[in-house]
Amino acid sequence: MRSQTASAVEAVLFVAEKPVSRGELAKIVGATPRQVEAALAELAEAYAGSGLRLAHDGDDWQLVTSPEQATAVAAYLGVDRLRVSPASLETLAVIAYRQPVTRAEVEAIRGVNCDQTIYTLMQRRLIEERGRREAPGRPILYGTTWEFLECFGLASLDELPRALTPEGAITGPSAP
Amino acid sequence: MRSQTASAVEAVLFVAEKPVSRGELAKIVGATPRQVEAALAELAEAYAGSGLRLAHDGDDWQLVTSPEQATAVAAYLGVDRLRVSPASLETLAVIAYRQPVTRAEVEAIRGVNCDQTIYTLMQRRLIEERGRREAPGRPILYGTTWEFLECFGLASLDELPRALTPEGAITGPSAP
Amino acid sequence: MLASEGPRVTVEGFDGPLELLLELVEEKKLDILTVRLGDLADAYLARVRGLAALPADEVASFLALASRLVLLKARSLLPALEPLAPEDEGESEEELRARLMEYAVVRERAASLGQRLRSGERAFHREGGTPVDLPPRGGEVGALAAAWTRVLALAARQRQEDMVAPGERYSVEERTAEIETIVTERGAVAFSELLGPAPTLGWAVVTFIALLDLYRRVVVDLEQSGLFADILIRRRERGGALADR
Repeated sequence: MRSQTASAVEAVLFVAEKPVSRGELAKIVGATPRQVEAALAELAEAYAGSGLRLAHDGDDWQLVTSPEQATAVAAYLGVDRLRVSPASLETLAVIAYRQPVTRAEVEAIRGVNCDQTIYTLMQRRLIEERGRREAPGRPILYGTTWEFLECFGLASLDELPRALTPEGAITGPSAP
Repeated sequence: MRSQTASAVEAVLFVAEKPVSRGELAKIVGATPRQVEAALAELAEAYAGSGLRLAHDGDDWQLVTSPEQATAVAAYLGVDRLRVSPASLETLAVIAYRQPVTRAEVEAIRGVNCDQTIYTLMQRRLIEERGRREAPGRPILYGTTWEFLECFGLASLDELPRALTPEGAITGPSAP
Repeated sequence: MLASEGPRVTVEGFDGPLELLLELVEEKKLDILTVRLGDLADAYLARVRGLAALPADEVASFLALASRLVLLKARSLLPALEPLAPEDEGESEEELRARLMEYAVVRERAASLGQRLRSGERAFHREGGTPVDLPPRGGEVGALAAAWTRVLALAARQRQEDMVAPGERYSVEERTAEIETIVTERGAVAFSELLGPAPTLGWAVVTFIALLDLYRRVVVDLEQSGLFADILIRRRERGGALADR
């Protein structure tokens, strides 16, 4: 049994075709942002072990299927498994953990030209432009998308796998 | 915590854009129809008091929002409440309770031309064509849609109220 | 921006000089934190020798790193070289080590992302599901039931007031179906009864054409006892399929 706010949030997220922000949810269901936060926590807990899952990118929330049920859903939708080359995966890893980041920064870390891999990742909508850095040349900033979270079965960027290698000062935090 | 089959069924129904039959569900999640039936019962129970609901039309199943959350959903979708004329409502009532039914039969019961109201109801997708009667002229048969069930917050046609008090006829708005 | 859209050329499976260097470290089971990178110069050069056939700019970056490694090696062998202007030489061993370590982390992360991808455990959102022209919501089932009751009451009253011929709007097909039903249920019916007490011209025509259609399809027989007498419509033994309840 859910609280009324949680049920309302659940119903809205179910019909929503795109992620809904907490503020928008509060306005729609007639609750405070804090109540919505509690409702979202309640839902996340209720979905444990179910076929659904609550995903969020920053403050935008979406209802998705749980990764454990991917086989059945992919069978129903007839979706092919996504294939990404090792080179593209490296570029994606840099962008995912360092976003927002410029192409030059990605190239500095990987030590190779990343034009092609960034193009490929953009095409597959795994990354997107996130404005421009306020620096000479105003280079484009890149970040990951909702598709990225979905394709990798992540409920949020917090679920990015932690590297086992000690990171120290070398690897900066993934600032939003 | 759901059974694996229930979670898989839940995930598939979540992404499905149209109702899915029990047989299809069984094939997709790799279970027997009987196991799917148990899973559906499990889900129906789990959704009690939640923002979602398991609806079915015969053996076709669909996940919908619960009628209690209609206000929030309508607020999100920005949709008006159902606005149909009393005439359309009557035609809809005949089709709902007598489906599948031909236009001539609706007209015979209502005693008036129903062309316009049937057109309106079709446009609003509250009714749909359901094949043709195997009789001379093969007249079109009409039945209610999934949208109809959703609009009236019915889990299935079995939920159409049966007990009709004589008062119902008196208190309702008069027909045009 | 998208200068090189063609397939990337990689060197023997290596996407860049850092990757090749890291591969050598791992191959030789060395610790990035302690290994003297210059010691890898020979092995690195050996690999780079096979790159001659590749595009110049691709090979160049591998050679640039190779030269760094050779210099690091030389310096470790000849400590006297140390005073050479370090600023001109680009990054120091420590800087190169830091880059390599950072790259190692990226590789590890890429690998775990790849693992996730291969496991296929992905999520799906609902695609659409809500059509552009939104159906109405918020119908009241009570109002629907009331409307049904009203219709039934009206229909009952109509029946009591003796069925009036239901207007001219019937199509021939529907009229045909109707007559076929009556004939099936009762075996026979008089034409006058089909017309009703006060038939309009259109109603009579539709009914008559429907009868002709039924006769043509050998569903009914028509009998008339005399000129201008009532026509009796009788069902044939092997009539058409009759699905009407």
